[in-house]
Amino acid sequence: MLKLSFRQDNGWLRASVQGELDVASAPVFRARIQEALDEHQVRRLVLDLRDLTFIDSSGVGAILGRYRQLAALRGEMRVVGVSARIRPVLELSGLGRIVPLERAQGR
Amino acid sequence: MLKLSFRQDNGWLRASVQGELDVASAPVFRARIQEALDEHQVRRLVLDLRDLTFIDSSGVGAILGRYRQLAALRGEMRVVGVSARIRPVLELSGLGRIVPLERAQGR
Amino acid sequence: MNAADYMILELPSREDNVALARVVVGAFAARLDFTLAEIEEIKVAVSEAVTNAVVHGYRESPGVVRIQAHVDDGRLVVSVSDRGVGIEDIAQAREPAFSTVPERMGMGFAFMESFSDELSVESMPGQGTTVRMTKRPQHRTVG
Amino acid sequence: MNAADYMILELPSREDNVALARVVVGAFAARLDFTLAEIEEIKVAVSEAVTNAVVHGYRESPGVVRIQAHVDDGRLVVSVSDRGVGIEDIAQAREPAFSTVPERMGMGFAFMESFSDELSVESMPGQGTTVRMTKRPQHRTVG
Ligand SMILES: Nc1ncnc2c1ncn2[C@@H]1O[C@H](COP(=O)(O)OP(=O)(O)O)[C@@H](O)[C@H]1O
Ligand SMILES: Nc1ncnc2c1ncn2[C@@H]1O[C@H](COP(=O)(O)OP(=O)(O)O)[C@@H](O)[C@H]1O
Repeated sequence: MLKLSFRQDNGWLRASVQGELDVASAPVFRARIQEALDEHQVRRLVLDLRDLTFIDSSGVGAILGRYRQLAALRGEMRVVGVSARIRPVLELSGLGRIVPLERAQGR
Repeated sequence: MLKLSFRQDNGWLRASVQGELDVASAPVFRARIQEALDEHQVRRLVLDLRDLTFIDSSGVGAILGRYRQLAALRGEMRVVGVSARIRPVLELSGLGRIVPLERAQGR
Repeated sequence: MNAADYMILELPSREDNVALARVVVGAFAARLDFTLAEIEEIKVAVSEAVTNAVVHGYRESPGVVRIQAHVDDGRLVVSVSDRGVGIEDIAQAREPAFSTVPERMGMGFAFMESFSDELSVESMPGQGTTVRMTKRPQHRTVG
Repeated sequence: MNAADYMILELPSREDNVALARVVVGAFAARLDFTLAEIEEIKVAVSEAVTNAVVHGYRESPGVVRIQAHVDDGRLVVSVSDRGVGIEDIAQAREPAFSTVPERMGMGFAFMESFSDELSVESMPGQGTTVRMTKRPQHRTVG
């Protein structure tokens, strides 16, 4: 359902999120990102949502949770690769007022 | 569910079949092919199944029906573009003993 | 022979059934003239309703989630029911950002409302909850 | 909270519901460790069973097709039931190439048998038919 892959890039951890982010996959999302932040010893996270095919309010909640956690540690978070498919949900959720949402090219 | 497109090629009518061929789409398959054979005034049919994503016994029955009809008119039928996805069903049905099944390249 | 167009799906209250429920209703909805974007909206709305049944309705003990869909005069009608704990104050529950679970966003009902034409919520504490949503394909003329 | 893993789908006997039924069972089956080729086989088997309920079971009057699936000891168990006309001679019906409808291939049961590990057919004339199929992911060790 959900696949995550990570790479470090100039002090930022880049997490590519593939699949569906909902109540069932949110705990996996949370745990895998925590692990990767610890392992790479960074507090800056880029979420690349290019290959995210579904998200609902449980999924947005999981993203917001990562934001809050990093903010508490004076870290930073960016969201990139927002496709037309998931944009309505992210916009409606108000996430865009907290974290800038950068679009996917040509989507 | 089912899309058909036709082109004439050296005395043969080539029908590209896209989507799913089952009990619901078989009548459409039958009617559209009949129309096209009449319109192009040919009795030689190539079925290109490259983009057929599903077939069951009702679908195989519809293909066999076209074969029988053409055979009765001393026409010919070929089946090409058989992908790994649908090959098990076509082989199990015995269609291959009646009409040669030509594979899709690299599938 | 053909009969009227509906579907009933019953699933146990498991989080991994939420995806199954939205896929099924999405596939059912595809027989109406919805755009892909509208089908996505339907999937999100169903996902919210089924998540609520699993997470809230059956927070105390597991049970069955019942998803019904039918076509009525060119509109899709979907209802999601549980026989779980029910909702004390429905008006409060429907307010955006209200949630009885701290880690949750409280946006479920707001999403259901935005992504459907009409939303109704029936609930009785101790009896369960039924959420009913309707949606009409937008580029279609009414009739 | 999590409960046992099953699904129940009820659909009216319409030919366009056959696709919906196989998609749903295919999505349910995906939680077991099946290969894509095995999922395709499951979809074909379900398609055959549901087609038979619609075409044969309810040839006289429409009715409800009930599709149940659950996981039992690592195997998928699917049953498809109708309350239609029933089958007089089950052994004969199961023979490859036997059909009571001239235009049909009579290969439905043969496909269900080939694409599942076990197939059982229960039927009573005037009462209806239930077909039950089981399938275990093949690259998995038993246990
Ligand atoms: N099916 C249900 N059974 C019991 N309570 C529910 C149900 N659906 C919603 N609620 C209540 O309504 C509140 C708001 O729901 P919602 O807007 O979906 O937000 P969230 O799920 O994020 O809490 C929930 O926190 C819960 O208290
Ligand atoms: N659900 C059913 N209800 C009544 N009769 C059935 C049912 N399923 C199968 N049959 C009978 O069994 C025969 C063989 O079925 P099958 O092997 O699927 O081939 P086909 O569907 O092509 O006829 C059918 O022709 C029909 O007479």
